[in-house]
Amino acid sequence: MKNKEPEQSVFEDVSLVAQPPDDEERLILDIDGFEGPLDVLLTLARTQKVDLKQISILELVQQFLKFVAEAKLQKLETAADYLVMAAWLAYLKSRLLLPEESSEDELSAEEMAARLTYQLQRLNAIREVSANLMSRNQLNRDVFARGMPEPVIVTKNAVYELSLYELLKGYADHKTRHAIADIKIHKREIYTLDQALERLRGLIGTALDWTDLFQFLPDYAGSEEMTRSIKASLFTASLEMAREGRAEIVQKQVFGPLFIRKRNRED
Amino acid sequence: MEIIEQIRIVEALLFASDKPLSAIALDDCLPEGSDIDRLLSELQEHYSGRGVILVEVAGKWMFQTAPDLAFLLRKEVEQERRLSRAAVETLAIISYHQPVTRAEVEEVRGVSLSKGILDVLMEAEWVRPMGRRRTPGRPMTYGTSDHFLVHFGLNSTKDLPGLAELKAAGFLDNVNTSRLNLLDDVKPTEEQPELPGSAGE
Amino acid sequence: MEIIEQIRIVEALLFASDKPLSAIALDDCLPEGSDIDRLLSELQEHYSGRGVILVEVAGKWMFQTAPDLAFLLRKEVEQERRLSRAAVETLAIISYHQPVTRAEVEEVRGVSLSKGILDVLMEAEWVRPMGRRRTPGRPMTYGTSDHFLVHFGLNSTKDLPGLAELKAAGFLDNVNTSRLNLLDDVKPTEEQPELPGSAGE
Repeated sequence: MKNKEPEQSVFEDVSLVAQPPDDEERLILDIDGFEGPLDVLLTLARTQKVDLKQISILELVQQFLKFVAEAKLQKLETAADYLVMAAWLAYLKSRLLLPEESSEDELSAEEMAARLTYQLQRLNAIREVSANLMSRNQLNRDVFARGMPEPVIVTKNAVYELSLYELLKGYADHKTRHAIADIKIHKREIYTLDQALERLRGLIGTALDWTDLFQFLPDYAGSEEMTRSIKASLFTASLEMAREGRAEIVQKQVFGPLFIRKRNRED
Repeated sequence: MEIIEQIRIVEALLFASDKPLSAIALDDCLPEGSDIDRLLSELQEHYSGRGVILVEVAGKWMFQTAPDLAFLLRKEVEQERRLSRAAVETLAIISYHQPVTRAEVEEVRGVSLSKGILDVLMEAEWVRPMGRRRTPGRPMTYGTSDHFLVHFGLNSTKDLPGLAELKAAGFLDNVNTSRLNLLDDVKPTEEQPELPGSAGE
Repeated sequence: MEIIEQIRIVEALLFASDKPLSAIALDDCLPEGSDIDRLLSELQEHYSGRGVILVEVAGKWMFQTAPDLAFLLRKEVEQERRLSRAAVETLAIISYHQPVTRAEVEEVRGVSLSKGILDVLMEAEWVRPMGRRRTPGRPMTYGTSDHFLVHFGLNSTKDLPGLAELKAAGFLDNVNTSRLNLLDDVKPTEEQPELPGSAGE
């Protein structure tokens, strides 16, 4: 993988401020210019070697801890990231320096160091490709589309939908509204008061006690219209018979059933 | 700089510009001593006969779709619309009673005909003027078009079902057809249209 | 219709548009049996070396000014707002690692992602949500849009510069989001985006 200097193009806001040479050959890094501890580590690693695979992790840890010690870590949330990294690196350093105890559960210090190197390399690689990406010809920066696109003019044509059925129905409806319609008045089926009186007089004698008036409905009542007529006539007939003193009527509650029984004249 | 390079520059500038550019504006982007008129004329020549041409409008230059391909940039979409009940009824009356005047349609319908209805029916190309009647005022008569027959799948207006058939088909419940003699109305005689195809009447 | 006529049509359609057009859309405007791929390749050939060239981006076709003339045209437009370094890096991680979660972007960069960065990339319509990952928490994943491809002149995300090298070096392997990477992640699987063609498209 090729290496590029990070100061190029998109990285112009990285502040790598070199101190005057007489004050040792060291770099003072301004924390505000960094995108987190990994960024600092990467920058520090670059000061060691161009090939990140060959950097000394121990030296890097030393550099980082020094950086954190000198940096003005004022913002707590920023500081936390750096301090966590510093603690982890200190731990890694101790592991690297002490004789390794074999452990099944943990990564070895070498593996941890390798993972850190991998992360630095990966970030470095992403930086390179992002620089390549941004240096591509960008639309409206380097290359341009037609400045005066010619729009497609859409004209809407009205299409009227009408079926033959709708046409004929329209005509028929018109005719229906304007024609003189024949109106047939059907003969209404009714049960006359006389019929009701006759039935009630005939049947009331057979009942021994109070009987629901509508028990006297004929079996052949037929249509609903006819049933209504029969009920109405039976009711009127019962009133007539009560008036004549031939029957007694009792209703125990509003809309309750009407009970009727024969009344023998006491004359 | 070679001529071809200069032409490329003019081509790119005109392509990317959001407005027509004058020869002077183009010349500003070219090296000293360029012959902008020659470049424009060579570029115009290069595009002649192509799908896009270089045109000079009001002293400025721009690319434009070749006129014979302008149709590509027009899209016609069909928008379905429904006819009002009044329009359907009017169309029905015209088709059964044609040729018929506006006043007759109004008389048959019992209401006056709003201006838009005949327009809509003519826009739909179902109704057409059929010449003036030889009566005072010489009113225009209307009838149905060939397009009407095609749309409704009829060979002729004689194929429209009569009232008896409509009744048999259940369209005319409660109507005593013996009292409807409108279909047997004697039709007034027509002149040939005085202005054939005089649409808009 | 002759080939030259068909080429003129394709040329006119592409020239009139400031957005890429698909071969299918172009084919719709051509007579039955036209060979759109051949027409496009002949048209591309005709424009090669000109000030305007035909390019294939995001699987579609468009005319663009030749890249070598950028120096000339750049001054015509205002220098666009520069993306921050964090935004550029985030865009790169999303485009190379997609579909990728916010946590993975943070892991690669080793720093948490400030709120505004994804917003800026989504507002530019370069980044779009790509559905949730089938892992605990169902985190949203992100990827790039067609607009991103068009902007950077890429035909597909497979054409990203250096993609093969990154892959070969193992830098595009699954990102372990447990900080300081002590364990390996199970290979994540993506769900289909919940809103196909949603924001950013």
